[in-house]
Amino acid sequence: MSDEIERALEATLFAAEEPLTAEALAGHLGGASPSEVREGLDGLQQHYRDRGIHLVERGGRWHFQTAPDLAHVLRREREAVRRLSRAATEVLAIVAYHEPVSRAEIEAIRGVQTSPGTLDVLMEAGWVRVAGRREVPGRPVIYATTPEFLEHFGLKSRRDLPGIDELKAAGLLDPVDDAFDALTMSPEPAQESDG
Amino acid sequence: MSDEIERALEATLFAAEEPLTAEALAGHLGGASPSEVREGLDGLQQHYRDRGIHLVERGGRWHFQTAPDLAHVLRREREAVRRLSRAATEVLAIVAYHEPVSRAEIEAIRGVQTSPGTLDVLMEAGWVRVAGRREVPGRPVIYATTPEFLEHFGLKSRRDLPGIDELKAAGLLDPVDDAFDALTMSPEPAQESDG
Amino acid sequence: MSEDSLILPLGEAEADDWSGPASSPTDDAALYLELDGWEGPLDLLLDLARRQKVDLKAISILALVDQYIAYIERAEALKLELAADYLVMAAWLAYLKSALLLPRDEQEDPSPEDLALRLQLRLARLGAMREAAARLMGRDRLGRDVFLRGAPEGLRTDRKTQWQCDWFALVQAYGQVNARTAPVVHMVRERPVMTLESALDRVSAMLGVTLDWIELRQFLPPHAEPRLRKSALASSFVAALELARLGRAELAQDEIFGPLRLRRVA
Repeated sequence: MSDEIERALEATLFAAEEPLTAEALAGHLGGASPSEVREGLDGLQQHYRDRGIHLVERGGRWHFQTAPDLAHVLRREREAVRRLSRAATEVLAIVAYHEPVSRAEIEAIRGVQTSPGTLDVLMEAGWVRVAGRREVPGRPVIYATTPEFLEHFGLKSRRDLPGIDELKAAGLLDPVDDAFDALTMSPEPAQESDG
Repeated sequence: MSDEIERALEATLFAAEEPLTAEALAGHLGGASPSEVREGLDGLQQHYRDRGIHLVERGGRWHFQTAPDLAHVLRREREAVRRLSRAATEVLAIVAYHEPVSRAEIEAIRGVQTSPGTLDVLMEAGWVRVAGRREVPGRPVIYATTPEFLEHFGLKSRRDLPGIDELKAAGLLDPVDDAFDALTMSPEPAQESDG
Repeated sequence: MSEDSLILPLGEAEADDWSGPASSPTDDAALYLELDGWEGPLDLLLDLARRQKVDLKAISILALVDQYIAYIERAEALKLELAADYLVMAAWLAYLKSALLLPRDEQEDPSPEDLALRLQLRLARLGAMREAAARLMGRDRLGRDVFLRGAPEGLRTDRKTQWQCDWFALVQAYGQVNARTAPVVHMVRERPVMTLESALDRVSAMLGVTLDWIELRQFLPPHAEPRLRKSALASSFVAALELARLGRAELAQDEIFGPLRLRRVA
């Protein structure tokens, strides 16, 4: 680049902590006339038009900013894999088996309060969505599962979820039943571990 | 400009609050390979070579800064850079050219005691850090420079230190004892300890 | 020289900056200022060596010694307060000079030439670092000569969590919710027991038959199933204690855990 005024404008706008008017820029550049500054700014704007940064004027003040189409580059996403907590897994299961279901209903089924964050996590994971409101007093929000839920868990539809009798038959309820039997039958109590 | 990687690098380096390594840049650019990033950086550096701002590499990290010849345009409103005392500048130079180096070694070169405050000032400035201990009797602390030192003084790496190759070649970075032995060719090493 | 004021603000820098005695005239006032500015004998020696305007490798040590001693003498004449190490250096240099001038007969080890060489090497190293420092400070420095972006937009790193759960965990969780919240029915099974009342009746009745000692075990129903037997033993034992308390029976046991016997108190 040849133009010394353009170079000085470029450096000044780069280092400035806030947008600058053409007058302020002329002041920084010492001898430059307003028309020279204006010309220099036009030249710079032209130069940066297709680059990763743009020179823009807002309300008579000039500043550099990153090109709008590159916003995604400036926000970097870091993915961390985490296992769903036991509480969240239970809530997800209840939504899946009972949908659409309100928070109060979830809590009634679980027998414990559900922290607000739990449903947020499930929605962030993309497995649960808000499915409207129940038309009862208070109009509570109701929740349902998403197509991503079926996909993640390899289900063709919700009807693929095993019923409670099947669960028992498949021994999936055994941990609890075993513990119950152990407590009633054996001389020393077995310790249920439900970490 | 056509190259999308160059545009993305330009925007990222502009927006960054601190210098970035090529690896960090590759991370921001998602799919870009290290060699693509390296090429893009070279291209950008070339593009900005004669402009009012430059793309520079300091200790493996990249950032934009204003062109040195425009200092006069920018300096007036800048907060004055705090000036180091002569003692502190000498200690800094000794650390930079000899690193890692102990306080005793610094004092052997300067011929005077170094007040504890001198090294503290350099560490507070972020230019010198403790780099461990020398595994000799007394295990003295040893000092080295930081990436911020390279940034501040505009050095790509320690090999860019002014005159370091000549000093090395002239043996001026070797201890007096070694230089003395080399010059006098004495068969057994002199046993003077002036550390 | 005090090293307390290590960093000075730029504004007053020129006044405070040590500008080097080499350029100043060597009148008495200048001498005073200069001694204030030197950082020790080695520093002063280096400055004097520089004034010889030759490569540090080619300086004349003898000339240097003379210059140094002349400086110190003038400072003393002016009654300036000199730090002890300046005087020590002066004495050492005077010794070095005389040794260098003496005829070279069985000189001590180390020889004065070696000492002079070492001094020269030290001066060269200090001089090299002093120059390096000046060149370093003269570079285009960040925040003084070159500047970073004034208002960077900043980069953001968004943490996104990818949640993991599998079919088994889901279904098992549901099963456990059901099991946990299913209404619980407590069943107390009927069990054969001997109450304390019936044991009391039974034991007192049997005691009435004889005055001999009877082992507790003999009071138990002969063909009872094990669980009833256990209950009967416990009840009969308590009944025996109760009868003893009432003074209607006495108890005897020969050893710990031995058979417990009782008989009627006549």
